[in-house]
Amino acid sequence: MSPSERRVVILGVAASDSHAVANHLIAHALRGVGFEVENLGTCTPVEEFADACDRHPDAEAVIIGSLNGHVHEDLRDLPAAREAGRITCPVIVGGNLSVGSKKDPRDLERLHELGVDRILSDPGQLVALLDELRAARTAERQLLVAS
Amino acid sequence: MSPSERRVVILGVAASDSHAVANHLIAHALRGVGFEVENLGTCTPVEEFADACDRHPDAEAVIIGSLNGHVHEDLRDLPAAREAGRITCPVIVGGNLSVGSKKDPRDLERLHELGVDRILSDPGQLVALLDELRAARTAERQLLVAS
Amino acid sequence: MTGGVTYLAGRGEAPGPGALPPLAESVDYIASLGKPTAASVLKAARDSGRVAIQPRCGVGGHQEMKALLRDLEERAAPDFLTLTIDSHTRLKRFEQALRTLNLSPGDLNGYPLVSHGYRRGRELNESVAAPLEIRHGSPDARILFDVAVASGITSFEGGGISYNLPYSKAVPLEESLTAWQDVDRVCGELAGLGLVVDRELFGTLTAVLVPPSISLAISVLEAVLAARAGVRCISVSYPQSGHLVQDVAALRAIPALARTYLPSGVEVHAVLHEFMGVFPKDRGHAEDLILYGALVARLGGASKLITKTYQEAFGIPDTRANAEGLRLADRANSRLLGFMTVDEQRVGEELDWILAEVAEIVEPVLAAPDTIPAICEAFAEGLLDIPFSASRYAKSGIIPKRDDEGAIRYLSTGSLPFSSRTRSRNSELLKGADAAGPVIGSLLAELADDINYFPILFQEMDSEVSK
Amino acid sequence: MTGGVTYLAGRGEAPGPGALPPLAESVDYIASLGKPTAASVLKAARDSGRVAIQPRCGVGGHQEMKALLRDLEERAAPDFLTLTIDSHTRLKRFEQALRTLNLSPGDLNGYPLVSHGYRRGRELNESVAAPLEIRHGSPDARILFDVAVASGITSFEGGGISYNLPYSKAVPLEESLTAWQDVDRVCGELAGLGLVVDRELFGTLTAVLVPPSISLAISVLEAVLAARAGVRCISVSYPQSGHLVQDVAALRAIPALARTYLPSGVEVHAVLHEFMGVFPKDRGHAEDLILYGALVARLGGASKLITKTYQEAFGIPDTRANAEGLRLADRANSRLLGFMTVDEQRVGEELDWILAEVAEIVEPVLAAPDTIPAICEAFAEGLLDIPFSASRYAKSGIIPKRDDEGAIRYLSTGSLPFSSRTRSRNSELLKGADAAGPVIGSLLAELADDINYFPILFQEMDSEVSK
Ligand code: B12
Ligand code: B12
Repeated sequence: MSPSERRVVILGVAASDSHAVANHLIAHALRGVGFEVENLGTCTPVEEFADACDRHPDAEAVIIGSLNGHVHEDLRDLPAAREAGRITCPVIVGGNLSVGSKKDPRDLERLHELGVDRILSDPGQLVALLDELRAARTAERQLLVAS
Repeated sequence: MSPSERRVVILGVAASDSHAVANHLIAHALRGVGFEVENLGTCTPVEEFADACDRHPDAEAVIIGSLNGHVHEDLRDLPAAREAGRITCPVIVGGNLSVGSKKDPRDLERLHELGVDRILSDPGQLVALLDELRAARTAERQLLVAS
Repeated sequence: MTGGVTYLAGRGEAPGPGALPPLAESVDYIASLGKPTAASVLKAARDSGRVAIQPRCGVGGHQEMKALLRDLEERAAPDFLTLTIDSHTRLKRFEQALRTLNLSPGDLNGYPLVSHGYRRGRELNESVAAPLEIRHGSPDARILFDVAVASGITSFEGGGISYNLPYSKAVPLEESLTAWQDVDRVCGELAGLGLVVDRELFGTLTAVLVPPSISLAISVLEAVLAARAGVRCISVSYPQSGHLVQDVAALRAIPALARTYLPSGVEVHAVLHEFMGVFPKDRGHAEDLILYGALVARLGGASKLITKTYQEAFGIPDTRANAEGLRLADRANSRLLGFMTVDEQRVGEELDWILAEVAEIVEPVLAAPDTIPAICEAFAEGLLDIPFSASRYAKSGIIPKRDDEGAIRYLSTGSLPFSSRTRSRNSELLKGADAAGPVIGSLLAELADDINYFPILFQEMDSEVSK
Repeated sequence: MTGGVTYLAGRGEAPGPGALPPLAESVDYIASLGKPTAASVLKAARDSGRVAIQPRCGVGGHQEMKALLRDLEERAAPDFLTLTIDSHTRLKRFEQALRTLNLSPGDLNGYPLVSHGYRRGRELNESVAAPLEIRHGSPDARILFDVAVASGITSFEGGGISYNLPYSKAVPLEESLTAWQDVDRVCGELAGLGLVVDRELFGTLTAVLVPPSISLAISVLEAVLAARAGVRCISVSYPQSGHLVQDVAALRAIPALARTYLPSGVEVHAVLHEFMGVFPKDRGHAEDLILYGALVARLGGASKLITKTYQEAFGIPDTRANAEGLRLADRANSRLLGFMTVDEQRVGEELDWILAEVAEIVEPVLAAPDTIPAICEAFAEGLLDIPFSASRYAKSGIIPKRDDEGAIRYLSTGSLPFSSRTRSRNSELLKGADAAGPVIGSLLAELADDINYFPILFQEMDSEVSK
């Protein structure tokens, strides 16, 4: 990232979830490579993410962690917020995304149905994903301009 | 038991079975209360029990231990030996009477079908059982005499 | 004089289905249950030198919860059983809890007791022989506590600090401390009625790299408040750090701290929480850690152990894994392990240091005329602190770090009111560990390594630092 | 020079289905299998400080046996797997084995390998990654050994004394010793072809109250004979007595004895058999004993451990119990248990005594010009002896007894050629134990108590003596 470039992301943990450690570390790591991180911390309802989007119209993504297994209920208001145009940037989710020790792929599908764009397991892949999403957006814009 | 009384039993462990400890202890204990014990020891086929009966026509019982789970196959020749009149006294069996950790009562029935008269789990009950069997035999004889 | 005894819920929102029975009725109900209270089981365990064993367990549906408790009792006969409460209920998100319960109870990460109501709580209680404890994480547990008492449950976990900072983002400490004072006061009143409720404090806090003196200091403050409110049986839980001498010393510090800071009429029990950080994934490794934790509990003289399972790294365990974790932990109670010893001299030294650090943290707070405001202020200034806070109301200015041997030390003591003697011992102990790499830049990697201590120790994962 | 290598069966009765392939073909087959030999797994375990883990397992049917091996490997990944042979086959009652196999395979207490034949043996071998060992109890194992080698199995248990006296009534020792010399000679020849077969000696003997010096002395004699016949890898197994110091010392005696009595080219491994006597019935108690045994193996430096299960007191275990026994025992290999120690001074003292007793027993026999006849004579005269012999060819004149601490001592040394120093130490150690009751009359009760040591220790059973 060039030093002049300003890249903003919104980070937080889902509404009923207070697992803080990964959130602390991800914020540190993103800041370490130059991102401006609006970290809403633990226990963040969709409403708060939407408010942060209002404050940061240039945010590249909303990054939500969820560990406690409640991600589906916690993101229940996401479709409404997207519908209302309050969250327009890509939504990335990561963590432990269902209750129980045996995971069912259906639970990830249900997240996509709620309007989650990308699901990641390794936070180490976040930067690459953000770069990819930005490249896609730039290309899309160029396409719009060209047409 | 009165000191003059002579009571004989035949003791042994089934043909494929070499578990010796209970056999040693049972022999000691029966001798301790005055029995004359013809102890054939471990690995004793039915044939050997029959031979011992020939030598001891006054034996009150043949007492067979089996621990290794093979009692049914090991007593396979018992019906023939009884048929042939070579083992006429009661046959008592004790130990671990089938293979596996979960026991099926059917396995005990199969022993009765082979001609086993009594099945005991606790060797401590042997003397009482021998007394009972003798009393029954005496009663039977008296009945025979009376009739 | 029992006129003062009322349900707390009367003071707050109305809970789930229907009103609660009079409190005296609940006390009678508990007496009629014919099962021992948690406090008496703890005492019996301590008297017999046994570590009582307890699982975490909680699922959303009622029948499923009943089956879970019964299965665990049948398969592993733990000394205590648990109702772990779902995280909506913890945060008083009762509406969400109820909705998920109705739509898809399997999506709940615990049992929503308030939504189910006290009658079902009693049914659960009656279905097993072991006393139940409520484990949750509620900054304001008053409603939950009411339903718990009405359910006849005699052990209740939490505290105004330890169930706030790790569990919520924006609840002011004063609010949670006051709410928990209410809970503790009712415990005092119940004690007056002859029912001693075991109040376990959550010394585990944020679970990851919590220095023992932080855990214990916060428990001391909560215990002092609880005892003042009338609580008569206090379980002080401590999260296994993974370092034998440190953990044994920390557990043995608990009775020593009780003698110093608590009135003598209060029963205090040491409780070990088996390793609460990142668990190894491989089943054998996880089981090694489970057994180790249980042995530490025995060596440290804990009255009780909260167990983990070999599925810890993956998610809420299934019943079988939970039962197997209990059975394995119970091996530490074996009569055949009397030969196990720990280096008493090193434990003694570590114990002295722990007591000194705790004293340096708590004594300024306890010296203030009013403890609750003093606690709030101290957190605001970083004089009290925890690492990795979930809440805004702690600074998380301290940086924990494992020393060469794996014991948790302070790399930065933040604003904790430590003596220079304490500070220099901590930096002494970390000298070796620091030498591993340049401090600048590698701090995050070192922290990650310390967090992933067991996966790295078991070679499931590479060290970040040595990459 | 491989001309001498032939199947032993050629010298005895013809085995089960069909003739065996040429021996060289079997050696090639083993090389082609691409799995490690038992000897190399043992060496790797010792080098890495790990105790290799092995179950006992054997069922009659072939498919059932394959499933058993695979399930055990999948669930517990032991370092070795076993084919435990049924007791008809052990006694060369092949007809009875075959009949039961055909009529009711579930009635067999092991896998009748000879009846199944070597092709099925190979199939079993190929179906799992761990090397297989044959465990049986055959005074004359030549036919079984042939089929085992043809099956590609690289570890074979037994010995001319240890697989005779506990396992049969009327086989003269000379016969079994000669038969086992044949087996060992073929092992020597196979070593010449590049295949080192692990030959485990059955130091467990009659399993109940076997004094360590009896177990070890008989293993020394068998090992000397085996080494002379060309065996290159010897596992000396020792049955856990239940007394920590005695067991650790006995295991550590094994390498010391190897240095004294065996040529240096022979690899010798210490193997612990988890407690082989009367097991407690309660699952938890049985598991305590299983874990304890495994810890003893680690502390004693054993290369391998043969495990028990919580169903031991009841009968041949099911697969799950067997796997759980393995998993539990494997916990003793935990990296987290490095802190466990044993009283080194007491172990050292006990070790010296064990070595002295063994020397007093074996040296007169080894001094004779011809070892096999010397052994037979010594048993006839009681100069060699075992307790509770199943065979007429040992006198069972010695009476073992537990001392106050539970260690197994000699109450009567029978005709063993012990020094007066040894004899008086044994009676010294038993003074306390004797004091418990008058010797006359109560001897049987005391013996019963010692046999039922663990059930009594776990309070599953009352002591006979104190009745
Ligand atoms: C420490 C811990 C706690 C601490 C948290 C303290 C705090 N405030 O942070 C305490 C003790 C308070 C706690 C509480 C609870 N916990 Co907790 N906890 C853990 C534990 C042991 C470690 C988590 C941790 O800090 N790991 C270290 C960090 C660095 O890693 P991580 O969080 O695992 O995240 C990794 C990935 O998931 C991913 N990731 C995480 N977030 C994100 C975000 C993005 C965008 C991306 C890309 C990736 C990503 O990257 C990380 C590194 O690989 C885990 C089990 C484990 N892993 O061993 C359970 C665990 C997460 N907890 C669990 C549960 C259920 C709870 C409770 C609900 C209690 C309960 N019912 O048992 C409460 C939750 C309260 C609430 N309201 O949410 C469950 C979740 C179950 C499930 N999904 O099925 C787990 C798995 C334990 C278990 N096996 O049951 N917990
Ligand atoms: C010691 C022992 C051995 C020693 C025996 C040494 C010897 N020569 O005596 C050795 C190691 C050699 C051995 C070998 C084998 N054993 Co073993 N052995 C045992 C063990 C551990 C203890 C037996 C013992 O001595 N107990 C002490 C005595 C005093 O008690 P007891 O024998 O249990 O008998 C009691 C009762 O059964 C009863 N009783 C016994 N006999 C009689 C007779 C009468 C008339 C009466 C009324 C009562 C009675 O009274 C006794 C006191 O309560 C048991 C398991 C256990 N119990 O913990 C297994 C066990 C008996 N063995 C077993 C087996 C299978 C074998 C083997 C076949 C090996 C294998 N496949 O695993 C070989 C058998 C070889 C053969 N040809 O028979 C199984 C039997 C399995 C089954 N029935 O399902 C057991 C139960 C182990 C197991 N769980 O798998 N064994």
